[in-house]
Amino acid sequence: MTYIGKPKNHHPALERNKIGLTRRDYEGTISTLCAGCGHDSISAAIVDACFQLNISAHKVAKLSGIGCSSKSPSYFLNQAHGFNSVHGRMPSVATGANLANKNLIYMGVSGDGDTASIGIGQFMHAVRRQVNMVYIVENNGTYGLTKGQFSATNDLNSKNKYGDENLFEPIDLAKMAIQLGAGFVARSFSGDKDQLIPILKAAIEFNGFALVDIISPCVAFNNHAGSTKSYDYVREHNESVSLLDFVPSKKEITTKYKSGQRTNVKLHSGAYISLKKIDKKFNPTNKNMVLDKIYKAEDQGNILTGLLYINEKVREHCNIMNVTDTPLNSMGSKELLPSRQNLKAVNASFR
Amino acid sequence: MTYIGKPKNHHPALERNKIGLTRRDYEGTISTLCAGCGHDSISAAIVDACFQLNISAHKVAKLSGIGCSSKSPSYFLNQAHGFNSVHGRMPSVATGANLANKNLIYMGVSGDGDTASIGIGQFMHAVRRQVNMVYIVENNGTYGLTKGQFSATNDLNSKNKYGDENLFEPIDLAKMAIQLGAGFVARSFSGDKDQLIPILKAAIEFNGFALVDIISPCVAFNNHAGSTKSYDYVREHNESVSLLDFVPSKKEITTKYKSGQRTNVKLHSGAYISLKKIDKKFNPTNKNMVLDKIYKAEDQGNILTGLLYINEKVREHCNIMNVTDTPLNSMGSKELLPSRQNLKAVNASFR
Amino acid sequence: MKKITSVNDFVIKFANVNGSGSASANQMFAKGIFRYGVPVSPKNIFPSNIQGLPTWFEVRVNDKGYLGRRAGIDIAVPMNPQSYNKDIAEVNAGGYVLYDSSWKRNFNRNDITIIELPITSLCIAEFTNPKQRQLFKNLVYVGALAYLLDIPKEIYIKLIKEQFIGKEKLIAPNVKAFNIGFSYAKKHFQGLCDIKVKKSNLTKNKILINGNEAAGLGCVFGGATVCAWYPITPSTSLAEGFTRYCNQFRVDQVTGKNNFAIVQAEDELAALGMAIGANWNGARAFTATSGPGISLMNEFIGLAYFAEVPVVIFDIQRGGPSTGMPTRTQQSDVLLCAYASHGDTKHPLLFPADPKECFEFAALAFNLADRLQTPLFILSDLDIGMNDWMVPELNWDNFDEFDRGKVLDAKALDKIDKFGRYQDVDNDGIPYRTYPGTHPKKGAFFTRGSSHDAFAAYTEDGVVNAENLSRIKKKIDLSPNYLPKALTKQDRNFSEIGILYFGSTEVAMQESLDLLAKDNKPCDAMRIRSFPFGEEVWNFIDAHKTIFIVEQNRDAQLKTLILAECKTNHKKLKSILCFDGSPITANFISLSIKQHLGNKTLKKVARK
Amino acid sequence: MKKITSVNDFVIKFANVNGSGSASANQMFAKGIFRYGVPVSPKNIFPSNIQGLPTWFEVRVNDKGYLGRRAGIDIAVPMNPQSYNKDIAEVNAGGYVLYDSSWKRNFNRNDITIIELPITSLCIAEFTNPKQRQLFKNLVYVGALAYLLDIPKEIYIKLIKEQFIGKEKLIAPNVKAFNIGFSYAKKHFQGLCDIKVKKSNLTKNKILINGNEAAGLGCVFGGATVCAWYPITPSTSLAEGFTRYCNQFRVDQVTGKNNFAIVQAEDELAALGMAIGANWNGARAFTATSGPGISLMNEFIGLAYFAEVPVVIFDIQRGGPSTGMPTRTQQSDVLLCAYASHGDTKHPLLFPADPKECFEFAALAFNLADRLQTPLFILSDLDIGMNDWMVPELNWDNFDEFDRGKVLDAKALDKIDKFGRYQDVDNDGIPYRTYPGTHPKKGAFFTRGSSHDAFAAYTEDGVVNAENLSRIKKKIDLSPNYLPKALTKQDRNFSEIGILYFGSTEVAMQESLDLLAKDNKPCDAMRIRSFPFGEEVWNFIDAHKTIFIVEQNRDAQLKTLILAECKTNHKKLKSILCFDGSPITANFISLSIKQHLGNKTLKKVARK
Ligand SMILES: Cc1ncc(C[n+]2csc(CCOP(=O)(O)OP(=O)(O)O)c2C)c(N)n1
Ligand SMILES: Cc1ncc(C[n+]2csc(CCOP(=O)(O)OP(=O)(O)O)c2C)c(N)n1
Ligand code: SF4
Ligand code: SF4
Ligand SMILES: [Mg+2]
Ligand SMILES: [Mg+2]
Repeated sequence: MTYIGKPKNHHPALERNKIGLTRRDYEGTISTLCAGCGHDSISAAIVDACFQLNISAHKVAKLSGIGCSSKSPSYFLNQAHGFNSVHGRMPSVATGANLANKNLIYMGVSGDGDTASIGIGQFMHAVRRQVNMVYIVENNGTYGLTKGQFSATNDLNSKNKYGDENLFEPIDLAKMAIQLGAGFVARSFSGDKDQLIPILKAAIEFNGFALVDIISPCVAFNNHAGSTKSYDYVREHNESVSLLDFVPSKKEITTKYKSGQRTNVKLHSGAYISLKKIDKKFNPTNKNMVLDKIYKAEDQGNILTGLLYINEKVREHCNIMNVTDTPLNSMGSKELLPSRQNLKAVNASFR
Repeated sequence: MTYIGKPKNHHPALERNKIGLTRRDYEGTISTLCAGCGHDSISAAIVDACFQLNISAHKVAKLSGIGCSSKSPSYFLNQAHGFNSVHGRMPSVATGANLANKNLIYMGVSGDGDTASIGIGQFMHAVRRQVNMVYIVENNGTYGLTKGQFSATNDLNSKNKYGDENLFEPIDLAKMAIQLGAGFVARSFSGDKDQLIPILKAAIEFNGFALVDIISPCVAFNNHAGSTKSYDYVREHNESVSLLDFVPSKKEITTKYKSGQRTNVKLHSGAYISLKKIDKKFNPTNKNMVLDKIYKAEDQGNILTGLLYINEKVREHCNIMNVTDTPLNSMGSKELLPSRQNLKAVNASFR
Repeated sequence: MKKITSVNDFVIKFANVNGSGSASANQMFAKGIFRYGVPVSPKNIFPSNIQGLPTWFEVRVNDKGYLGRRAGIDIAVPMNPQSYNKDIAEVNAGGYVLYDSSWKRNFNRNDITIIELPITSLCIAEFTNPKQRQLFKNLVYVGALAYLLDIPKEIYIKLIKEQFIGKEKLIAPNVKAFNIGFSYAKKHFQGLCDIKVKKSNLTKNKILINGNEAAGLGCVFGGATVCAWYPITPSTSLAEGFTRYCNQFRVDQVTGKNNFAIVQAEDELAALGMAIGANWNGARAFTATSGPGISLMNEFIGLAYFAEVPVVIFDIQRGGPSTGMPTRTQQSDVLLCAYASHGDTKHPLLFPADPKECFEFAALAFNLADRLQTPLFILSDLDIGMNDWMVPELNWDNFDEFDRGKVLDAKALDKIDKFGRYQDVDNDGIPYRTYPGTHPKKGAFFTRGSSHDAFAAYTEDGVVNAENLSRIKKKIDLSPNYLPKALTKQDRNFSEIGILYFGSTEVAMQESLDLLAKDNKPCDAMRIRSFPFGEEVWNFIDAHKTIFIVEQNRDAQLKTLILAECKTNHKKLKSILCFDGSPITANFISLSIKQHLGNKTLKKVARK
Repeated sequence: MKKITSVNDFVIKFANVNGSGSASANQMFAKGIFRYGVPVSPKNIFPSNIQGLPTWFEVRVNDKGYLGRRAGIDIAVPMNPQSYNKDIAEVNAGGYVLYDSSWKRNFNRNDITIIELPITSLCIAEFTNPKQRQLFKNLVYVGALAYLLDIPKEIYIKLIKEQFIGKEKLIAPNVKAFNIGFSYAKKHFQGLCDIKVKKSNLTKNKILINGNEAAGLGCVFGGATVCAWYPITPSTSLAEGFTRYCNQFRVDQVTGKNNFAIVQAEDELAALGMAIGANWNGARAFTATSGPGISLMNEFIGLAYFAEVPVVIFDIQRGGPSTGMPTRTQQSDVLLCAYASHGDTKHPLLFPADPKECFEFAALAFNLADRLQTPLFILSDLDIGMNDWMVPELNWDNFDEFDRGKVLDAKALDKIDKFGRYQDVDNDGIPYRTYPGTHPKKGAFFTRGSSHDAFAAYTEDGVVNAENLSRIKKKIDLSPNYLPKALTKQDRNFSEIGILYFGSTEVAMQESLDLLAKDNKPCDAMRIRSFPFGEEVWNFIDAHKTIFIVEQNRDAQLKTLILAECKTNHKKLKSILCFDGSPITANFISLSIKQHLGNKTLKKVARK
């Protein structure tokens, strides 16, 4: 059911990217997740996205909380440092890490339990601070690792494996993030590689907080009839808001596409997001319109996917905080120590 | 600046309500808040609302977190039990209390620091559970008790007492609550008694989670020019969405008002909320429309106040959980103990 | 090669892949022996993972009632090629290996008997559905084992039938799978195995139950009506057990409504907050968690301590620190629970030793918490909580009204002049409380975590606050009056060596003592069941020259608590510590003590 | 009546209403004396409230350098009728009361001198603006006191001018208010007061600074670049101090950008999470909080401990438990910090005794945390943190590169074969680490709170995990090699009685020792500056017959830590405990010890 199995140690296609690496160089250790788990497809998509973007893996920091989803960072980018922190608290760790070195790419991977329950506060405040990171939620509507309890993203009346109905309304992280002012909010599906990879690429290039809420079915506990997070249900109710292409530079756009049916959004990095809209009137930079569109899809029982909202003008956290360009972690006593004179003045002020 | 000073021990108007109590019977101990603090006006409004609703004070449970605002429950309803819990965690305490005895009125009082920072997770989950309570946020955009740091509801670029600008977008608890499915969401202003008292009365009568986000200026730390939570600023930018009357029963509506310009919403208790709309097209039961209206007010630099959203069809937590009608705290061994026979069967199942 | 020969005394270990349904088959294997009247102790050693990783299931069979873990395997059933090496290496010389010989294998050990059962081939031959082929493998080896060990097949057939009540379609194929194994063994394995199970009556009036299940039921009997929890291994099944029994015994027959409320909270902070709110409002409420949850609950624990709100907290301990080993056992939250939260605090702890005590202590805990008006911890562990233990049947005799401790109702309030929530009326440090809504004029007070006087009013008078803190200290200092007393193994002390231990170590202790006695080192032993410690503990320490404190943690946490009370000489206390996450064994205990004692021979002399 | 007569030795106490601006006037009063060369120790005793409640300000003036709190007031300045009774009752016989006699009052004490200063009337007469009338009251009494005590008015006029740099308009009215008081006193109070301040040079090279300010500056010198915090009394001013000094010394002159990042987090969990994230990524980062914050940080503390991420945590202790007394001092988080988080953990603690040590330890802490790769706590308290203490000037000599401990850079990685994050390469328990982004091929590893092997790989092998835990224990056990050693008051032990103490108790200790010596009970004293304890502590304990452990908490937490190490006899340890939230006094210490010792006379004999 996953479009690709567990990352393999030997990959058939030894194609090399611009920095001379093969896809294999972006892989991680062998997954210990269930065969068919959506999370493994997401890991594979991350590998693809990083490979295609010619990223130096060691310039990525992978962070996560606790859960099956939060184990995923082991399964991609072996050459990147990883931090599997504590349940629901990855956002704060990422925030601190980001301040220490603004020059790495921060990839946070979390689950719906990890983010929407115990971690919702940290999530919201990371959004509010515009921490420059990709925040991936591997959303299966359940607590996989603790064996299938309802999570807070589970839909009202959706059933668990034992037939019990969920009694509460879901928390929609994408809507939350939009309301809180995140600059990049996308929703996707682990089973839709074609949609997911370009979204991940755009999210990585985006300068600011980029939420990618990915429905990622749990084959062990939430993939049955009656669940709204099963492969079948999501395939049937997936409503794509637009088709996204990630274009590394402007030049490539003009050669490839006619304008008109497309909107191009220029990112801070110089790359472009090219959106082929399905609903012509839809404007992903208009908060109200986006929320309205999501509500309407919900009313029709659909899950709106794709790049939902983008605001490339947001400033990211280090910028807001006026943090210097040199990574703080590389500064030594020369940059950081006040002088003898300084201390003398301080002493004088306490006389 | 507060419309009424600290609650006094001897009150001039010894008018009695239907259960024979005077307003004084609803007061608390003498406030230790700053003279002019908005929070004291809210305490006074709560006293008025309870007096007018003929509530038996001891059938109210007052709960709070930590902060100047969270001290308030001492200053009203002396005959009610109070629980000044820990910072940001009142919602969980209220949730548990509510399950133990569904027959009391639960009044939670919190601050913007208490709710929007440390407590945002518990707040959101209490909303999601539809805990049957009035949740009052005494919102001053600052941490009063710790001397004036920015809170998460402080507006972008609003200035603190020392002239520093707030660098982050605010969290709007009302919008959050609407999105999460709260049944009753109102915003008001501590300086507007006429608006506030009927809103509080309606919130108390409402069956489910009722958020009343009350802008309540902090005279010590956030009442200067440049602050968007000062008395002056709020007075100037207050845009009332409708005028609310709380009507104890249908009969009184028909005698008092002509229909047409008013919407009447029948509450679970049999009482009515009668809304005189300012914008004729505005429908407080339509989520999208409400959110849109709030965004539009924001765009114009205004603060939308009044009853923003109501959905009287929501089921409250005990109901969702199918909790029995007798308060759980009143059940004894007769109701609660399995029989010898039961235990025998259990033992047998483990052989 | 000398084969191991034994009746009703052996250890068998299954090695499987998790998520393959093996646990229930292995459990059934153990239960069959139990039904045959022979004591068993199954241990599930599973990964923190859902599917695909190695998992083990160890069953000790012992008719002396030695049911602690025992190292060394007599019969191995390695079903997971990933862990073959490790699994085979553990087998005792003379032992047996039953493996899936569909793929033949040379294990390079000629001191053991290899029994070849072509499980996969048999399943492929007999089942067509690939899922069934996989799933029924487990029953095939159970069938073979039944034959090898001489356990009547009817026992298992009955167990299969019971298991599939409501899913009767599944009975036939399961029985079939079992029979395949049994028949194949009968045909090919005759006389191969000298380890046997013989019918006995040692399990009469006994049950096989895990501690979380028992604790969940105990909460029902304790009168708990509100449970707020957050999923975490190994405590999850406690809340789930409580849920199941509530659904069974607490749904109003007429209205169909619940005489209980169980909330899956958003996290552990909220879970404890809800439990505190409910207790404050007069319901009996609890939460269940494990180490990380306790860490998160620290702030609320201090509030309940200082505001004197009763609340029961189950800590099903797992391997720490941090996320640690979520699926392994330890007794390593003792210190944190005892002193949880900032400022001066001390909390009563109960240490159940087995599922039966989980049941009893769970029920008792609500009385104790109400009596003491303080957070009360029940420190179980993964071994007790998630493994099935053989214990006497659960028993309940008290159908009186619950003892709610010092609570004033409206009538009582009418009689008193002025209610002071934190007054030490009875000179036992325990004040009186009221529930919200009790009385229109009297008894209302403000509960707070900030400093307060005897009337619950906020005070910044440091002396008044210190008085209140001293009263609380007195209350906790006197709590051993109410808590379960420590128990000794001997009627009367007779050795100069005493062993102190607690919790799940109990199951290994009798065997340890017997091993020591056999080695001319008879020792006395006392099991601590609660903290703060009662007089009997100090007397026991005083009565012995040397005290060994046996613990399943690295840092000698119980010993720390003993030292901290400043009542005993440090030199006589020696630690025996096991913290590798496996349940402690009698061998480890006795060997460690022997090492300390050297060649010394101890005499049995009656002591004070 | 015999008036108290003294020069440079008295206690004066102001009683005000908070939010009335009194604190800054009172501080100025104290600073004036300091500038005049006489040692002072001001203590602000304020409510947990913003406006309207009683607040006190105590200043001890003492040219022997006894700067601990002293009970008994020589001069009272009660400006708050609410607390008149209490304030007057505290005045020593022969003492003085200066009060606002605009409303005359009979205090019913004829053993004290009442000095009547019609402050309000004077202000009404001289100022028209009602706000000014209120605000300037404070300076009026400062002026009167300057006259009464013989402090040159120029000192205060200069202080006023300095205070209002940038707001020069305010200088004149402030000076005017001061002069009103001074002149009135000169006219009416001549000869009234026999307590005097005499110019001295005892404050040369000294500064008057609070511990939070000093610690904030220490963090700047320690190379901290990331601070994440959440407001909480009494720690808030530490983060604010750091912010101020960063803005002063760490803004790039060219770009105007910040060589630092300070985040007001959403709560304490997030604050510590950010600090951990930043440290993991190679920046020096810290958080500052108080008790409730430590409780909330428990889970993250365990993560940092087990994953071995350095992080510095300031705990400015206040009155616990729970919300407790947020504006009072205690040393009651010792136990929680030492063993914070579930599972087996133990954390190094530093105990600064005064603001100077706050500065030094703050800077040192970052080296230590990096060296030990573990969370490191600095346990200050409200008394040190928020009161101005007279200490020697701050001093800094080391402008070398920071000692980052065992960190491998790209070059170092190139040289080694295989990097093992948790290998005990140097046999000191301390492994090597790498920062993210260091090397394209080598040195990457996965940091986790779950069980891991020497190569940071996840493992469920309990033995491997236990080995790793044992290595961590070794690292912490060896940490006294790096931590600040305990200090003794005496060059050589000479008494059979030893006193152990720590932190802010220091300021009362010399006086206690002198009082004891005067009473023929000379004692030795050692100040513990860190945990785990070094050899010198055990030697000191061994060298004395009886050890008094002086603590500002209820439960003898430091003693518990000492007992827990299982190295000393419990019987020789006696606790002296003060937990009413006021800084401990020399009188209390010496009296308590005298009570224990009875009539015994001690001899001074040189001891080992
Ligand atoms: C503080 C804490 N509480 C509880 C747990 C137990 N726990 C582990 S994973 C998990 C939920 C994971 O759910 P989710 O984030 O949705 O991840 P999934 O496994 O579904 O991918 C929980 C509750 C924990 N590790 N820490
Ligand atoms: C766990 C914890 N952290 C921090 C504090 C300190 N603190 C007390 S009140 C407060 C903020 C209060 O702000 P708000 O809720 O807005 O109340 P206000 O005083 O503005 O009414 C803080 C941070 C605390 N009491 N507990
Ligand atoms: S339990 Fe669910 S979420 Fe976890 S690995 Fe298996 S399929 Fe994935
Ligand atoms: S500080 Fe602000 S919030 Fe607190 S009592 Fe004063 S005015 Fe009110
Ligand atoms: Mg999930
Ligand atoms: Mg506020």
